[in-house]
Amino acid sequence: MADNHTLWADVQLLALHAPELARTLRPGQFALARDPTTLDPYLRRTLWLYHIEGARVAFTLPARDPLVVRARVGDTLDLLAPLGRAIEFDSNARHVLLIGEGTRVAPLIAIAHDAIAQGRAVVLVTHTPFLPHSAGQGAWPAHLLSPEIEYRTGDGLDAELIAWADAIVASGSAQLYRALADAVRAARYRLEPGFARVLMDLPMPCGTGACYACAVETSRGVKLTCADGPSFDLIEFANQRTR
Amino acid sequence: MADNHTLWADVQLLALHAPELARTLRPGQFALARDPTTLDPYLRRTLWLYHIEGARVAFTLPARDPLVVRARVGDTLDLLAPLGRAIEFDSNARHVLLIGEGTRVAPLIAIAHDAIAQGRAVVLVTHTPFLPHSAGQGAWPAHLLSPEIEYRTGDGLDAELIAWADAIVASGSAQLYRALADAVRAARYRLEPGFARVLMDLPMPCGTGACYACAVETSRGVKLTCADGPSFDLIEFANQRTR
Amino acid sequence: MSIELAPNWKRSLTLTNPLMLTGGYAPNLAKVSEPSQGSTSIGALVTLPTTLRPRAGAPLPRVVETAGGVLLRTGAANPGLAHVLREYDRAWEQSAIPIIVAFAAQGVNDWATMAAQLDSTAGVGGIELHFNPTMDALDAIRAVRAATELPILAKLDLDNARDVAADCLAAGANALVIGRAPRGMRIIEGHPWYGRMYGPAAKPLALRAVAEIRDLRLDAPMVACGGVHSTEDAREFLAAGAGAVETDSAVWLEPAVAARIAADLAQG
Amino acid sequence: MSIELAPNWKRSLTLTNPLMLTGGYAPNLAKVSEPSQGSTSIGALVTLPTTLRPRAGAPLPRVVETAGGVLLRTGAANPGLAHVLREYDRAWEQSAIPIIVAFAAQGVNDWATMAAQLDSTAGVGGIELHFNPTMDALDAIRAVRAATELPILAKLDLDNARDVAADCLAAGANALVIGRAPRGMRIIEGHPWYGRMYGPAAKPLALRAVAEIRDLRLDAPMVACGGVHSTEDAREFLAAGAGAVETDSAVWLEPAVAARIAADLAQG
Ligand SMILES: Cc1cc2nc3c(=O)[nH]c(=O)nc-3n(C[C@H](O)[C@H](O)[C@H](O)COP(=O)(O)OP(=O)(O)OC[C@H]3O[C@@H](n4cnc5c(N)ncnc54)[C@H](O)[C@@H]3O)c2cc1C
Ligand SMILES: Cc1cc2nc3c(=O)[nH]c(=O)nc-3n(C[C@H](O)[C@H](O)[C@H](O)COP(=O)(O)OP(=O)(O)OC[C@H]3O[C@@H](n4cnc5c(N)ncnc54)[C@H](O)[C@@H]3O)c2cc1C
Ligand SMILES: Cc1cc2nc3c(=O)[nH]c(=O)nc-3n(C[C@H](O)[C@H](O)[C@H](O)COP(=O)(O)O)c2cc1C
Ligand SMILES: Cc1cc2nc3c(=O)[nH]c(=O)nc-3n(C[C@H](O)[C@H](O)[C@H](O)COP(=O)(O)O)c2cc1C
Ligand code: FES
Ligand code: FES
Repeated sequence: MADNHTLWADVQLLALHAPELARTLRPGQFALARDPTTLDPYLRRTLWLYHIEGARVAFTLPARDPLVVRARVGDTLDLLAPLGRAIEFDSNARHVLLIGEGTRVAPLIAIAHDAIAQGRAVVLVTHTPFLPHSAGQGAWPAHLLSPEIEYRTGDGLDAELIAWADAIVASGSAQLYRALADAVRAARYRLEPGFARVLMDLPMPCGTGACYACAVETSRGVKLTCADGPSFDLIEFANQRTR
Repeated sequence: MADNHTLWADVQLLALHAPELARTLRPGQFALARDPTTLDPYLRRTLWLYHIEGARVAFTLPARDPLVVRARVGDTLDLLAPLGRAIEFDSNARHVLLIGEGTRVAPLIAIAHDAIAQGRAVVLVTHTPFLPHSAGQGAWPAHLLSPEIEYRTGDGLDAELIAWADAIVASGSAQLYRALADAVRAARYRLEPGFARVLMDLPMPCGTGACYACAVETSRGVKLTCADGPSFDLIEFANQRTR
Repeated sequence: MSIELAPNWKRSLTLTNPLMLTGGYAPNLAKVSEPSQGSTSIGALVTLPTTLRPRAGAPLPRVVETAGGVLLRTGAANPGLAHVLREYDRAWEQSAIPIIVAFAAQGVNDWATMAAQLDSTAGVGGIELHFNPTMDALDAIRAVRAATELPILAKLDLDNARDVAADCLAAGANALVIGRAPRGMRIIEGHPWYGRMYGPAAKPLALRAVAEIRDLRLDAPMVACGGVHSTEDAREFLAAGAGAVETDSAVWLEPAVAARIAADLAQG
Repeated sequence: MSIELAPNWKRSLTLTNPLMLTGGYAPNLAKVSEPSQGSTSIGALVTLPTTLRPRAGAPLPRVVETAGGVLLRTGAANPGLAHVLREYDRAWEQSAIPIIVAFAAQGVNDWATMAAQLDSTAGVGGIELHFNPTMDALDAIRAVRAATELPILAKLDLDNARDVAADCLAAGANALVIGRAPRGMRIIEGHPWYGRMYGPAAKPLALRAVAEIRDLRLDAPMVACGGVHSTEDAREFLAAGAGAVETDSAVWLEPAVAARIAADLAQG
């Protein structure tokens, strides 16, 4: 472990020296981590890719998690990675809209950098209307973003933005995803397959498809967040109610 | 925590910066320690006083214990201390014999230094005959002892040594303690009250006399290792069988 | 805030705080007298399980650590009631909180003798009965009921609490304690070693039993215990239907924890 | 080393290693195919609990971490038997180890249908039945027994295993699995939430149940499970009277652990 500090609000940055992973991990994928010397906490933690620089891979996870409370620079973490499917944009998707809800914008930042490197125009929005004020969450601080990312705050569901986009990735609550499906339909008449992807942030005990604890019901059948996700086509959820 | 390394065999040295404790802790007493950030391990660990120098207090405990596997220099441990009764020698006890079995000699070393500082002649013996060879235990290495301590290995139950002694403290197995009682009777005709003390190394969950998990049956009734001990007069056990 | 553990009974057992501490005999144990944030105090002290005569306890080992807790078989090591009364007489008399004397499993006649002695002991507010499988719990409750008017708390095994709860109340218990820790086993040096499981690992099992008893809608207060280590844990048991909660092993880890939980609960 | 889980039965179920892995459907799951120290392999794969029709699973949350383990309520999320057979047909046929298909609780007719389908499925060596409290376990065993000659493992709840074990064998089960994880409860956002407890916290409870069944001296093999995370854990269950052990959540923490335990056990 090379770094462990709170990035903003309850988002912790954990940077690891992991040369192999730096070559193989792709935006949209994740790692499952544990401290090999203890059973407390019991489950592996989901680490979301945040940034890769050289042999150093930075992830985010919740800041009060026992894993980060005890992990210190110099420690060795036991990682399962890369897990899940990477976010791949259609080659003619020029305009990418990324919508993150409060701190859950974090996993989108690596996706933003990747899309920019591929020559796409990216707008990143922190959507805040659904957040409880009490949670102390708000818009992601702009100074944490590199200037290449076009950044807006307040409402990711703006009709003009949605009309502008060729592809959308969202990260947030079920409420956001439902509203996004409605907004896309309103702005573009229909929700096309492949147009919008949403990240699922569920506990993933095994990460390998063996435990089915991360199963989600989609319009294309039962899928596993760890193996088939962690991102899904919004259209798979758009015609059903969340539980 | 200022130091954490294996002293010898399975004996770990844990040194803490603890100015208050350095003033109050006396040889024969102990501390109960835990890492306040985790419930793994669940119980507090018994730390035996090894050495005090300035504000630095060194303790011993088993080397593979999860507490020491994870504790690192700079960490803060949560200590209950001082606990138990100190070893006090009679003012006219000139000759002090300390008998430790293998690695269990460790808690006697602080007692040895204290007795020497009080102007007593000290002989420290590592008793090894009862140790299983497989345990890889043997005599405590002489180079770990300061030269003021007169040190012998092999048999702490030597009749001449026992005859020489005005006071004995032993640290080891029930087998050693039984043999010691026999040896004292053989060498000195009777086992006088106050002549020999033995250290009990039992799990002490609470350390405060509340849980009774450390209760031992003595000829003077049920006593608590944490509150009445951790050392007991050998005569309290000499007329009964161990369970 | 005031919790009555013996409603409609000749002698009341009223707690001013839902947190009860178990273990030891001294109401002013170091752990209890920690700076108690204002004037808050725990609600009651439940003593170590006690027998009429002293007991040396079980052979070693008595404590085996497991994931999230310990298995413990103390063999009810205790100094015996006569010694306890001699030693803690004054402290109990002066105690601001009720002392509830826990009776470790033993012959019913011994229980009746103990109950009669405690009936007029100043400071003692109730009796908590710990059954073992070889005792007839209903007979035992009746015998203690005949010997004293002190409120009786029946501490039931999680395993069968649901089956016996109503009968225990009918036999004369004033309140239920849910419950005795679940029994577990380990192989130690080749032989089975049985002990009860204390600590947070047992909490979900105790919570389930508490909810099951609540669902019986019995007309009696329920005290809950099993792995309470924090204010959140205590609140979880209260939300599950308990009127008060006991804590024990938590104070091993952190002696001030009982006073802290009590203070938190007092603030609502 | 060879363990027979269906002695004196028409179809045998022989394991070459006492370690059984539960979860998933793929005999060559990443976790199983880890460098397996020589030619050692685990003894069998017990599938994820499966139903006749697909199930999406329980509402969120499904996993709640507790001290030393997790409470889990998956709601038997699974793709349904038809999908499983389509997807894993070839893999099971080619599997070097027997596949034991676990049946999640559901209607008895569905179980009989599934059993009949599996009777002739290549690679399937047995069926493990998971009852729930609303099912009549004996009826269910009889229905499955009538539908297939595959060896039947009855997986019993720790709570009542002792009471029903002999009857389950009489009804046609070939072996017992001790057992289903203990049920626990947590209050989640103000409401009771029930789940079963997996992980090392449950181990002492499972060990106790295993020893109690061993003491019944029934004439049938016993498979044990509950918190096996290391070779020492597996040996403890074998010493307590089990012929084989299952492990599941341990591979979440460390995917290679099943192969490592199997290799250790193979060395005796
Ligand atoms: C129509 C529809 C149907 C759906 N159906 C299902 C379904 O069947 N099953 C299902 O599981 N999901 C389903 N979802 C998705 C699901 O509702 C949510 O996406 C997801 O579970 C998040 O839930 P939540 O908002 O309740 O998050 P919360 O319960 O608020 O959880 C917060 C999560 O955020 C994490 N977190 C916080 N900050 C960070 C950070 N900086 N970095 C990383 N992680 C962080 C926390 O660890 C925690 O896991 C559905 C969604 C839709 C729109
Ligand atoms: C007649 C008689 C009666 C007795 N009756 C009782 C009784 O009723 N109840 C009772 O509890 N005891 C009793 N004892 C004492 C008891 O038998 C032993 O003193 C003590 O329990 C040690 O037991 P063991 O030899 O089995 O140690 P083991 O089981 O071998 O334990 C080894 C211990 O050593 C510790 N250890 C190892 N290295 C170190 C180190 N460097 N520093 C610190 N710790 C270390 C380990 O943590 C472990 O606790 C009695 C003794 C006698 C002689
Ligand atoms: C050392 C110790 C001894 C205990 N002895 C008993 C006992 O003999 N009978 C009993 O019913 N409960 C006993 N308990 C449990 C406590 O009385 C109480 O039920 C406790 O709060 C539940 O466990 P906890 O330690 O996880 O809080 C004991 C607990 C400890 C820690
Ligand atoms: C994700 C998961 C789901 C499980 N589902 C069931 C189940 O539905 N029924 C059951 O009897 N056991 C179930 N188990 C338990 C395993 O089949 C097996 O009994 C296990 O080895 C015991 O728990 P362990 O995870 O502590 O090893 C499940 C275990 C896990 C980890
Ligand atoms: S996390 Fe286990 S199947 Fe997805
Ligand atoms: S350790 Fe609890 S009474 Fe001694």
